[in-house]
This record gives sequence, structure tokens and C-alpha cells, in this order.
Amino acid sequence: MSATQCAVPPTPAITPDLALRRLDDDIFRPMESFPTRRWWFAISITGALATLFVVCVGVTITQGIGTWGNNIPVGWGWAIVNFVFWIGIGHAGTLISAILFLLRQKWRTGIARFAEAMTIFAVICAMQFPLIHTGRPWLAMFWLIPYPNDQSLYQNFRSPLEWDVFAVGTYGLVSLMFWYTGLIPDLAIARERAVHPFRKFAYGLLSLGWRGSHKAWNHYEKAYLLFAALSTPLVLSVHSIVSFDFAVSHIPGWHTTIFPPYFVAGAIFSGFAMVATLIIIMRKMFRLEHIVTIEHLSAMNKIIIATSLMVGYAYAVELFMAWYGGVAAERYAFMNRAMGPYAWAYWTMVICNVVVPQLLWFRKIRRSVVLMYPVVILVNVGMWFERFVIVVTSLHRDYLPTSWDMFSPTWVDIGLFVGSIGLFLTLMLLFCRFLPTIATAELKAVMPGSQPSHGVNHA
Amino acid sequence: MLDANAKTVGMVGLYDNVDALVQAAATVRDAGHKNWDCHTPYPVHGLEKAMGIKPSPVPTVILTAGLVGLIVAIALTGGLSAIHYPIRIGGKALLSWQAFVPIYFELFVLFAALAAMASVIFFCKLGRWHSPLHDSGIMKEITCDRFAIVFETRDGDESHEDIRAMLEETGCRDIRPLLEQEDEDNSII
Amino acid sequence: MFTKQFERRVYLALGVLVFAIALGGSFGVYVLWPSNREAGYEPKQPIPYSHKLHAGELKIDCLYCHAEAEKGPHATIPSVATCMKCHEQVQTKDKDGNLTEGTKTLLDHWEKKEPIVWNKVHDLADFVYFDHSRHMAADLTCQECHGPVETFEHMRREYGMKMSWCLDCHREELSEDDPARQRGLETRGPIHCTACHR
Amino acid sequence: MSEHHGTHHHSHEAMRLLKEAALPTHIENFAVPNGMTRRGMLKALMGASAALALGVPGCERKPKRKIVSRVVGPEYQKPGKAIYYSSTWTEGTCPYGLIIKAVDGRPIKIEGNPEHPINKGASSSAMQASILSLYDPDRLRAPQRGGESVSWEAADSEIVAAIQRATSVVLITRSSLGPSERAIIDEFRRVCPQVRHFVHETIHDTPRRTAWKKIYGTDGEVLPRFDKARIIVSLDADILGTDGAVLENIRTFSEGRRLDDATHKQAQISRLYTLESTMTLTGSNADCRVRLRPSQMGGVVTALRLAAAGDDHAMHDMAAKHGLPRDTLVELVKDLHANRGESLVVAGPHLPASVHANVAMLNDELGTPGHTLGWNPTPATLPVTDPGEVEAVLGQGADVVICLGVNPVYDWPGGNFTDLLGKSGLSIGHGLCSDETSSACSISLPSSHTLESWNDAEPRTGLRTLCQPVIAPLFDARQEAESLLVWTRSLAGGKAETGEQEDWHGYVRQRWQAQLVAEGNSRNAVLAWEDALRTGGRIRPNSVAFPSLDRRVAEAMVATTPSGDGDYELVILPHPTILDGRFANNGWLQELPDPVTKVVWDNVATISPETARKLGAAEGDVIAITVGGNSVDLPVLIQAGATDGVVATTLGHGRTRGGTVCVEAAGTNAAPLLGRSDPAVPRVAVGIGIRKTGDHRKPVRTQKESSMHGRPIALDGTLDEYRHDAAFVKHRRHLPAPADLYEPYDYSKGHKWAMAIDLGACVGCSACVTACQAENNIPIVGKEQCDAGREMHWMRIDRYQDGTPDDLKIHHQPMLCQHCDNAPCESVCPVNATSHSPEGLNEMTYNRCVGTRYCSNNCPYKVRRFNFLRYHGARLRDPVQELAFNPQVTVRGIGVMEKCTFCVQRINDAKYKALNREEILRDGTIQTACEQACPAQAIVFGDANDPDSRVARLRASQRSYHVLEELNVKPNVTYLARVRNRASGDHDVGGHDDGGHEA
Repeated sequence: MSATQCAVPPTPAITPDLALRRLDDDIFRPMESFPTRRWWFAISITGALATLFVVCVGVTITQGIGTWGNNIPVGWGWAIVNFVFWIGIGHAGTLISAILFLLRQKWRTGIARFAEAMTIFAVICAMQFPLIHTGRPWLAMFWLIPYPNDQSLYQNFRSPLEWDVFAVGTYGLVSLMFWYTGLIPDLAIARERAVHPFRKFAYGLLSLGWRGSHKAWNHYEKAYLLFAALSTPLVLSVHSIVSFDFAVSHIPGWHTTIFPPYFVAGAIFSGFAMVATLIIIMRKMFRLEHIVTIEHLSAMNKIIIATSLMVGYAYAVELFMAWYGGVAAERYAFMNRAMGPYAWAYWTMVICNVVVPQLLWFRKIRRSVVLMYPVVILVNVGMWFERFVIVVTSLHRDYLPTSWDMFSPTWVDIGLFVGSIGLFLTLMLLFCRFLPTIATAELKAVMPGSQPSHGVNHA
Repeated sequence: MLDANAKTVGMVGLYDNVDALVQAAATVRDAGHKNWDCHTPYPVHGLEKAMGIKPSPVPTVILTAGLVGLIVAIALTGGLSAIHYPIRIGGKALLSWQAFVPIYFELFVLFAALAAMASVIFFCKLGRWHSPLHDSGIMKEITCDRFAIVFETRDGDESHEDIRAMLEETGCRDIRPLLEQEDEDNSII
Repeated sequence: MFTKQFERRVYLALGVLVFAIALGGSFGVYVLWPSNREAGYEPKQPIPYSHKLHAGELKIDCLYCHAEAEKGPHATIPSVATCMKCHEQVQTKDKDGNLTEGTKTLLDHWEKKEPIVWNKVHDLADFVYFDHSRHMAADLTCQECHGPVETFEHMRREYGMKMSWCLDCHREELSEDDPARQRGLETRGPIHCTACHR
Repeated sequence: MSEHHGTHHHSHEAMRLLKEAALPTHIENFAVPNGMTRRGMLKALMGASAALALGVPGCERKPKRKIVSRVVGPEYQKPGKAIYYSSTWTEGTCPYGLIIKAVDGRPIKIEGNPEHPINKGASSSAMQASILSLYDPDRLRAPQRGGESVSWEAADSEIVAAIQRATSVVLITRSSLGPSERAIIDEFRRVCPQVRHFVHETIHDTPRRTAWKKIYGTDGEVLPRFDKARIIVSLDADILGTDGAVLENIRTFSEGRRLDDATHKQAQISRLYTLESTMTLTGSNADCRVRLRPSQMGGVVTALRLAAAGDDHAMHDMAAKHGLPRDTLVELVKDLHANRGESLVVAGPHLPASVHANVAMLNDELGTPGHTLGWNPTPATLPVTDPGEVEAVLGQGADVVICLGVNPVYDWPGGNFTDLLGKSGLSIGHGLCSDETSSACSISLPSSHTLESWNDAEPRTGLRTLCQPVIAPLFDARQEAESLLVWTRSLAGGKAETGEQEDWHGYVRQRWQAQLVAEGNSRNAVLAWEDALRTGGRIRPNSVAFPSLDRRVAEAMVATTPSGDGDYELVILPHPTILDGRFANNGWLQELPDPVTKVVWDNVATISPETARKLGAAEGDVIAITVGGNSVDLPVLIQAGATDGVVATTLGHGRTRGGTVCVEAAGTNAAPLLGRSDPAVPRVAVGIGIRKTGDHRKPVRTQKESSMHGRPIALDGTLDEYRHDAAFVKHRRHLPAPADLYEPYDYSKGHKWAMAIDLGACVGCSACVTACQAENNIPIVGKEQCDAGREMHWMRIDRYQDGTPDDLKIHHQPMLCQHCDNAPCESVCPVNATSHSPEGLNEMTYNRCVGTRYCSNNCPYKVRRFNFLRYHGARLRDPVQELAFNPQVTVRGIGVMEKCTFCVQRINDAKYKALNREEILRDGTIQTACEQACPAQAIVFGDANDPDSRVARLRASQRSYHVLEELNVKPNVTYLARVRNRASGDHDVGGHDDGGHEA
């Protein structure tokens, strides 16, 4: 715990000398005023993309997976790439809200809510893909869940995909509950600030009658802490289990024991990059630069460097183990990644994920919104390609050369990916309009002078 | 907001300073009051001690639920795979528990988290939308930046004057009656 | 806004919602549950043929009409010629001395050489490969699956005939000294997938 | 025949009953795609064009259905029970014996007749695919006159009237005609002397037949006996692919290569030398291979003859001049020397007559006739008429032209038949589908399919087989011979020559009965006829003495050997699956990969890498090939092992009419190039022009990678190695002792199904692939989907090639579900849709599958197939197509994974039958479709728990191994390593070796 505290030097939670009332005003103003032109413009674009997603889902379900580029041997294509990509994005939120909470990183408070919302929306996007990627989603949505049935037949609990059902389902549900628990006091603030009766009614209903009673705060804090304690192993387990989809199989390039930690590191890496990507825009759009400060961004950048190095290490170890292990098919798989027909994807991945983030070692880049923005964007790109490299280049050439083949995406593949970004951003924009983007009550608790001066800090 | 039907059901002392609140709470605790509570815009550390609140039972509840989840997971995976319909899969044993560990873990977490959510709602007494704090116009302040000690005197054991005196003693400058709007319409709909 | 009445209304709404979901859900599940949907199917047939009369009172052996049950996958339903083996002679008449509706229809079909199109009562999904002969050879009675047919005035589907129902028998464990154990069988019937699906 | 307990023949009554089968019956429970009512299917069976909307095919529940009481149930035909009929396959060049399986009145599967002496139970892809052609919705459904349907009576009277008026009638038929067909043609010509009968065929062996006739003084054909030969030399003869009685060739060839571990030290197998111009299936099985231009063939034979006589100068000169591998040729001469009387030389049917005369002399000098070569004076095919002669007659204008079962408008050599047809009066096309010819004719008549026809065949002297219908014609079709019979009867004015038979069935029966009685059959004619129907005919060929060779004539012919000049030479071969295009509208055959190139749905110009380099052409670049003024555009396919400077292409593609499938396949018609260089050698051209057109047309291959990448997948060894150590495969690989995390299941009780595949026997002919497709309702997906990598074959033949162009090692490896004990597919399926049976089968339950495709990803053999789209649904344009489905196997819908089941329907059937009768299931009772079809008998299926079963013995063979054994998935398909009899370093093939190199 203390080690991490050292690794990330104490970052102030908030710009000092901010009155509580002004804090409320700053955070709640955007959701109380009529949306700006820029917001309407943004949501019309993302909404169009989300519609594209719906169209592509419709095409997929009615016409079949054949509308994608998948084939035998590449049974999984972009859908699973997107699934892992979004699940990875989803990890930053829980990490920030749970792990950094347990590690008492107070600076997390400024970005936790936003990151958690991102988690939930990313998980929503992610969950679409395993379902629509099945050949018969209308059956998969039932048959993957153990409920009493007339066939007397249940699931194969040995399958990593079944583990996924439990892991992603649990993760989505727990993240949602965790997020909602955190939202309750802030919804109460919104309720009190609301003028329009409908807003008051809606926020009032959702805040469940929270009134800041300290008896409630006492239970609430314990539950919140335990939520964090549960979410921490959960967040690590989810990407580990997602990595089991690959690691438990025995396709060369998939069957790798390093996958669980490698995937978790990659998830944190991509998650932080995505948080940075979005929060930079959000803080500018809603003028919250004094709440989400450059210190926050800098701290995130440091985590990005750290996880980039972990991911880079994983790449190197994979190559080493393939060589050192001496299994011909394994060696070939990695040679093929770096030198085969999809080498461009591999090197895009390496450059975006390992080379480019090293720029953040420079203080100037790390602390400049303009300079760091291209870096975090490239990390997002690189992490998508990492999943592409894992899924497609491993599958397209496995044991028997006679079944080797290439994968090329179709418009539906592209539409689903771009559309899922649209869906995600649409949900983010709606979130920014209707819910407090900063954990206000929590932020108040960590503001200077907010806690009794003589008391012992019991956090 | 309030009309003639409003009824005084308690007393409220409002503070601008968290230290003052904590001190006041300790005073009230020592005075042996029963129906009182502090309302703060954010969790104030050490206040539970000052108020003399017992530790929360939430951790026990959550752990118990988690263990129930674990047992459910063991029963679900083993029972369905090995007893209910033993199907040979991939040469693995019918009770290949190693392969079920992820499910054990996930159901442990899921049950525990559901219990945590339920605990928040149950122990924090959520789902009670009505409060005299709304009627008294205090809610807005205590969710923003002020701190309150609230006494409920519905049972009539304590006199408002005694409470006011005690609050003044703690240095409270803003002491108000807790008012409740009488319902004109007692029908459900 | 947040009066006691508000609270009561919210509780009422929630209560109604939960009740509606519970009631509607359980009703829906019951109705849609496949075996509930299938069991009791009793369609109207072109001839009001009575198993109660033929199999029950007259004690005609099932295999007389459903001749292939012992020999092949399908029990088969009899040809019109089979009916006529008896009905050449036996022609039921009502009080007024007219042929009964059913007999008349039968004779019509026979004269016009027209096949009779019945509504199929026991119909399994196409991906289920059920073999009557195997079950007959294993000494199952017809009634175990088709119910007390000899008491049915109109043919109906007695059981849902869903997979769990088949498995109820197939799963019964064999005794330790059962000769079938030598064939690697541990239960009364095979329970692996390709026993029925292929 | 005892296994085929249900074999029945057709009397008139049977035909009537079969027609009644077309009425609603109490057929139960056969899997038909959703949305297709049974009534609709049966309507289709009756020939009504039921335009029913097709819904979603799949294995979902259907609405409540009907069940029908027939008026009188047929005695023998019971719902869901198969009936087997013996018959003869008359569609190909060699008539093989058939056993046809019919369920509920529908023929659904074809197998070889095990009693037939030529194919002995084996079948080819084209035979298997015949079922699909039967239910082809593109078939002509009624006689057509100028695009309008007319009645048979109207068409007949017009034709008869025209013939009566005509002074010149031309009858064009295919070359493979049975004795009865030949008899009716003769009768027709006797009644109408103005009729001239021409035989048209593009894949004939005229140069060879001509040479033989001249030098042996009698018409007939040489029959190679590969099982008796030590040394087999093939000069451009694709004996395992398309030349001759291929099924017999494959069987005898693999018999000559059988190995027995017990005597491995003395192991003797034949050695196959191929000297060929392009890589053929035969060449891919060669032990030693020489790349040779067609024009060099004659020279090489002469050189070999000289060398065999002791003068090897010519050979060395030849090798030096053309850059041939001298060592291989030296070995060949040595081998021929050492194996006099035990070698044989065959030459391709397309080579000039001079080469065949030369080969005949070489064979004669080697003492092979009578030993390794037999003689058949009654070939199944008639000699082909010289197209020039036909052109001369038609050029003057014929009054009536009758095209019976031929498609000259499409495949006339040089390609100008339409003009000739235009000069004629009434033209009549008689065929299965509305093809190029019948749509160019004034009247087009629908032919019945083989499975709807009466016929006979005499492929060998004394071997006479019968072809009987197993279903009434689906449409208003009539077989060609019956048309001739009807016209002959009308023209003769009722004066019948052969008895009083008015119909073709009676005609054939009467001829047979007369012959059976004449041959002194002790039983009466009716019983003898019924016997013949049951057994397939008279199935014992007579032995015939080999005629003597007229050396003087032969020498004179050799002297006419044409010289080859020019940079490029062209060889036009029959397509390995659709031959000359007659099967082009058959989707199974279009989608069956060419066994060598693995190209589907297309024809290509195959060239060597060196030629490609010289032309600057990459794969898919279109080149224009010009011969004698005719030019044809073909995409390039680069094939290692092709001879430099040789372009090889195939016939049969480029159809413009004849059905949706053949039009979809497109490709290029190579017929315009036939005979343009030398009419006597129509399929070879020298001095051709080649030009890149700049277009691109990507040939679609189902296998995109050819190298084995050094991985131990398809294993082989040399004969030396095998003699030294029969278990050379096991000793070559060092596998760690397998470690199981779990206690393995006990499979020792009951059955344990397993398969063994002998790579030493398999030649890669791919008959198994189509047999599997027919048995298991496997859809075709089309060219585009094949290109996307989504072909559906449960079984495929993996073809690996490694080595240098002059020493190319090719492996054919049938690959199918390995039914692993520790199946990796099973543990990853989340819904238990794939699981393991207690009898060791890896089960796939389609109705449970949700289609995650994880099982396929995790299958190291990649043998699982996924329904990416509605493959069946997309192809089902007409309810009649549904009749081809095997009712014993679920028709899979969209989004479902499928794979080889080891023909579990056959296993269950046989097992239940035995259990019901309380019998023991004997080894060989259950044959999987692939095993049954295999002409090489390379596939053996059985119970591994039965120590006496063939499969148990093969599993214990020293040569046995598992592919990817190191993964410890414990496959139940055992492969037996191939033993190659390579010449280099193994000089003691000659039989004077005393038993190897015992250490």
C-alpha cells in the first residue's frame, strides 16, 4: 500500500480554497442548465453511430455471422476483439474507485465517478459482443444461464465462456451497484438543488430519501469500503477470466500462462488511456479544470507509463517463452505475429503501446493536455490492435497448415466497432447531462478542512 | 412550503463548522439523549465516536452472504455436472472442481455485493422519502455545506426548551424547530 | 413534495409492480413451459376413432394396427385397408339404422381410395431420433409413454414428451448385476446426446 | 448380397407402388427444414411445381403436423426403413456397380456394389453426387418446342414425321452406351436407313484406341493390372484420376502397395514412376517423378526401349538435351530390367497414337502382356467419330439432327457447332437439363436420370450389369433410349423386331431374358431376370487372351512421331470432378476441391513456377491461350511439379446454360482449343501462343497453404526405412510421457469406436469427401463462401507438398474429426452442445448449439464447420431438392456448428438392430460413408475394444501414429504412415533382396 503511495506522489484531491457551495455549483451547473450547442452536436454524431450499431446488430442477427469476416479457422474476429477491448476499458473505473480507494489515493475522488460511469458503459458495450457473436443469440441468451428447464440440461461450467458469463455478469452488476451506492448522496444534492418538479421527483426517487444522517453514513461507509474490497479482486479476476478464453485453449499464441496478469495490466493501461481521453474533453466542456486538475492527469499518465512497461514486458516474455519453450507451432505463431501477413498489426501494437507512452516520461508532455492527448489516443488504438493480434493472428495459422486462412473484416464488422464507440459515447454524454460527473459528497469529505481538526483520521 | 398545519416534531441545531459539530455531538451523547442524529453533507470521520454509535454489522452480513454464494456455487457446479446429468466433457472428471474455481469466486463476490447493496438500503434506512427535514427546509443546507444535530421529540419525553438550551451551550447559533407538514389527504392514492 | 402520501404512493406503485411481475412471470412461465404446452394436446380428428372401444373394450392388440412398432423406428398408423379388415363386416349403425358418421367417413375413403389425413398427436421435434423397436425390445409397454390409451375416447398426448421426461426413465440406475452393464451401460437407457440427437 | 436384405427389383407393380409413394404417406419424422411442409415435399415428388415459400431452415420446432393413413400400404416399404437396390452407374465413362439406398420412396444415397468386379463396393465422387443431380431443380420438366411446353405425343409425332420426310438424319450420342442402347440405335438405323450415327465426346482415348486397333489388329482396350506390377510407369496417364476404370485402378494400385508388419523385413511394394506434363493425382502419388513435355513422351519411350535393350546413349542424350533428371531415368531403366514381366507402362489417352504404339512395343519387350496387362475386347465406350466427318455431313445441311445426351454446342472441338446446327432442319436436344444444345435446338426433350432409368452395360467381356430405376421420373421426363424406341416403333409402323415390347423396360428385360436363357441358365427366364436384378446382372467377366502385336505396323507408326517445337505446349485434361462438364450443374462436384490444386468452382491454366516467372504472371493473372486461331482466357494457377513450358487446363467449365450451379461456377470453356493444333491429337497442342491480358480472376482454393512447415503431420518413410524398422515413425518422434490431470474414463466396456486411415493406401481421390457430403446432408456454400474460408466439408483431404520441383513430395491426408478422448472442443463449449459418448464418440448436438465457435477455435485439427449463413436455405430454390436429404441426419440451420459424427446414424442403426435381435455386432457391419466409398480401402472403421476387429489391428500397427499426438488429446483416428518406394538410395527393389538390413 505504502509502496504505491510512494510510486504516485501525493496528489491533492482538489484545488484548495474551494467553498463547498461553489463546488456544488460547479459540478451541478451543467446538468441543471439547458444543454449547449456543442453537446447537441456531439450527441447527434454519437447517436448516429449508435444507430449504426443497432443496424449492424440487426443485420448480424437476421443474416448470420456470415456477414462478418469470420471463417474457419478464424472463428472469432472483431466481435471478440471489441469485447476484450471494451472490457479492458471498463477496468479503469473499478480500479480507480476500488483499488485506489483501498490504497487511500485521495486524488482518485475527482475522477472516480466519471471512470465508474465509463466502466459501466464499457461493460454494456462489451456485453453486446459475446451475445451477438453467437450463431443463435436468441437461444444463447437463455441457454448460457443455469435456470430450471425442460431439457434437464445445464451448462458446462468448465468452459471459459461460461466463466465469462459469471464473471462479466457479476462484474457488470457489482459495478452498477457500486456506482449507484456512490451516487446516492450526490443524487440527494441534485434533489435539493432541483427546481423543476419532475427533476425533483426523479432525483428524489433515485436518491431513496438520503438525508445525510450520520447513522446512515456509518453503515454506508462500511458498505462502500467492502464494495471496494470486493471489487478489487473482482476487477482482477474479470480480465483474468477473459484472458482464460484464450489461455485455457491450446491454440499456439493463446495457450500462455502470462495472460492473466498481462491482460489485467493491459486493461488498466487501456482503461486509464480512455479515462484520460474522455475526461480531458469533459473537464474542458464543463469547465471543471479546477476540479479535475492537471495533477490528476499527470498521475494517470504515470500509471499509463507503468502499465505500458508491464505490457511491454509481457510482449517480450511471450516472445522469449515461445523461443525458449521450443514448441514448433508456438515459435511459428510468434514469428508469424512479428513477420507474417499481419505484422503491420503487431508493430502498430508495439509502437502504440510500448514506444509512444515512453514520451510521458517527459514532465512537459505529461503535464500538457495538448501533448499528452495524442499519446493516450494512440494507446487506445494500440490496445485495440493488441486484442486483434491475439485473436486473429493466433487463430489464422494454428497447428495444421492446411487450414490456415486470412481474415478480412466486412462493413458489418466495422459498423459494429464504430457503432459501439458511438453507443459508448452516447451513454457518456447522457451521463454528463443527467448525473453528477464528480463524486461530490466524497470530494467534500477529502477537501482541506473538511474533517475534524483534532480527531484521529479514521477514513 | 409550510402552512398552518405544520407541526413541530423536534429541534435542529445547525453548524457551519465540522469541529463544532463533533464537539456538540459529544456533549449531546454525554447528556444521554435518545432520538437524535447528526446530518452532514459528507461523512465526517470520528463523528460516530462522538455520537457513540455502535460499529456497523454490515461486514458480517456481507461475509455471510459471500459464503452462501460460495456454497451455492459449489452445489450448482458440482451438483449439475456430476450428479444431475453426468456428461463426459473433454476427458475431464465429472467433478473437475479445478475448472469450477472461477465460478466459486464469482458467485462469492456476487452474493456479497448484493448483500452490500441490500445492507446500504436496509441499514441506512433508505426508501423512506418523507422527512420533516424537507418540510423544515433544512435538507437543502445539510446536503450542501452545513451540519446539523436533529432531535426528534414526537414521544414528548424531552422539552424543546431543554434541547435549545443544550444546543446553545454547545455554541450553536442557528437553532430551529423541526416542522412536519400534516397530510391533508390521508388516502393512499 | 416528499410527503407521507408521496411515500405511500411509491410503495403502492412498487408493490403493484412487483406483484404484476411475479404473477405475470409465473403465469407466462407456466404457459410457455414446453411440456405444459405439449401435454394434453387432443386435436379433432377426421374420424372420431375411439381407442377406448378398440383397444379397451374390444381388446385389439396395439400391434395389430401399429404394426411396425416392434420392427422399426416408427410405430406407423394403419392403412385404410387395415381398418377394412374388420369394417368390411362390422359397420356400426345408429338408432335410425344409418351408418355412424365415423364409419361412413371410413367407407367413403375406402371407396374413393383416398388416404385419411389425421392430426399427429405424438409428434417429436425433427432433431429427435426415437426408435420404437428399441423400446419395444426393451420390454416397455405402450402405456408407459402414451398413457392409458385403452381408456381414451379421443386420442390425446398424455405426457409432454420433453427431454427431461425421457431422461426420467433413461436415468434410472441399473442394478450392479444387470447384464447391460457389460455393454458399458450404467443407466436404464443411454443418456449421452447421440442416443437421440444426430 | 445378404447385408442388403431389402434389395428389391421393380416390376410393373413396384413402379405403381413407387408412384403411390408419391402420395401422402405415413412417412414420419424425417428432418426437413422449417417452413417446408411435408405436403409440399410430396407435391414436389409428384412433379407439381409447388411454389412454397421457404422459411428459416433449422432444427427448431415446427407447428402441429399431419399423419396419413394410406389406402393400402405397400408390403415392403415401411416408413423410415431403407430399401437397397442394385444398379449400374451409366453417367461416367466406366459403368460401375451401384447399391442405391432408398427411404420412403426416395433414393438418398449411392454406394458401390461390393459384388461388382470392377469397383468392388467403391464409389467415386461423381457416383455419390448422382443423387444431387437426380433432385436437380434445373432439370427439364417437360418437352419444349420453341420455349413452350408440349406433350410427348406432340413432340414425338413431329419428330417422327420429320424423320419420315428426311433424306439425311444425324444422330449424335455419347460414347458410353450399353448393349441395349446400342441395339435400339441399330434397330433405329435399320428402320430408317437415312440415319447416320455419330459419337461425340471430348474426353475420349481415340489416339490410343486407334493405335491399339492398328497394332493388335482388333478393337479393344488394354487393361492394366496394377496389383500384379512391381514397376509401374505412367506417361501422362492419370490412372488414379480420370483415365480408365479409375476405381479399379486405385484399388489394384493400393493392393500392390499393401504392407504387413509381420513380414516387414521382406516388404515388397510396387514403385510408381510418372513422366508427366502437369501435376496430376497420379503424379502426386508417384515414388519417382519426371517432368516431361507432351512432345517429349515419344522420345523418352524410344530411349527407354533402347536402354532396356542395353543402349542407353539415346537416354543420356535426351536427358542432357531436355534437362531431365538422369538419375531417375537410369533407375527406371534398371528397374525395368530387373522386373521383366512384372512391370507395366501406360500412356495417357491424349498422347499421339505413335506414342501408344511405342509404349505397346516397350510393354511387349518387357514381357508384360498377359501378366500385368490384360485385354478387353468390349470396351464400355464406342469409338468417337472424327469431328471433321460430322462437320462435313452437317455442313451440307441435315434434315433432322438428334443430340442424345450430348452437348455439342458447348463442347464441340474448335467450338462452332451452333453454325452447323443452324444449317439443319429440325434439331432435337435430349438431355437432363436445358443446356446449351437443347436451348439451341428446335425441340428439347427431358431425359430421365440414371436412377429413374432402365439400362445395361457391358464394360468387360461377359460382365453385363443392369441399371434399374429406383424412383419414377420426378418430372415429365423420358429416357433417351425409350425415345428412340418410341420413334423406331412409330417409324416401323408397328412392325417390331425385338418382340412386342412397347416400352423400354420390356425391351431391356426381353433382351436379358433371351440372353440368360441362351447362356444356358438353368432357371426359367423370369427367375433368372429377377436374380440379375438382385445381384446387379451377370457379374463374372470372361478371361480373354492378349492379342499379339504387329511390330511392323507399330514401328511404322512410331516413325510418324510428331516433333514438338515452340516455347509452350498445351494439355487439355478432363476436370477431376466434373469431367467434360456433364456434372457441371452438380454443386457437390463443383465444390469438391481438385485433389491436386484444391481449386473449387473454377478451371485454371496450371503452369509451373518457372513458367510463371518467365511469363511474369502471378496467380490469378488471366492469360490468353491461342491455338490455331482460337483463343481462350484463363487465370493462371502456379503449381509446383508442373513441367516448365507446359500449360494445362481442364474441360467442363465456362457453361452458359444448363442450370444455376454451372452458370454460377462460370470459368472458361476450353473446348474451342481442342483439336486446333493436330486434329488427331485433339487435347494436346504445341507451339501455342500465350499473352497476359491484364485481367485478374482469383482461383479459389479451399487449402491456401501447401507446406507442412516441417511439422510431423502426414508422415512417411522409405521402404528401406520400413524394412529396417517397421516402427520407424514411433522411433523418429520423441514424445514426452503423457500426464493427465484427471483419471481417464474407462472405455473398456461395450464399444469404443475408432478409425484407422492408411496413408500408404490413400491416393487422395476425394470420393470419401462426397460420400460424407451425401450421407450427412452437408450443404454447399458457393465460390464466394469457399474463398472466405467457410466450406462445410466434414471430411477434407489435406494435400501437402514439400521439396524441389523435380523431387516434389506430395502427401494426401484425409482429415476429419479425430474423436479425441480428451477432446479440447468439449471443454470449451459453454452449453454442453458437444460432449463425449461412453462409446468414445465426440458428439455434436446441433439442437443445443448456440454457435460460439469456441470449439472450432480450440480444435487443433480445424475439422469443425460452422453454418455462417443459411447455406441450405440459400440453395433450396425448389422443394424437390429437399428430397435428397438423408432422413437419418438432422439438417442443420444457421448459426450451428457441425462436424464428422463417425456416421453415428449408421452406428445407432446397426447397434439397435443387433440389440433387438440379441446378436453380436460383427466387425464390418458398420461402415462409415467414407470407408464405404474408399476405392483404396484406406479407411477402416470399427470397434477398438474388439481385439479381432480390423481397426484394432491397424491401431496396433507399427506404422500407426496420431496427428498432433503431443497435445495429448488422445485422438481415435489412427494414421498409418505412408511408405514410399523411392528410387534414390534404395536399389534393391528388384526382388533379389534377401530381406533387408537386419542389424
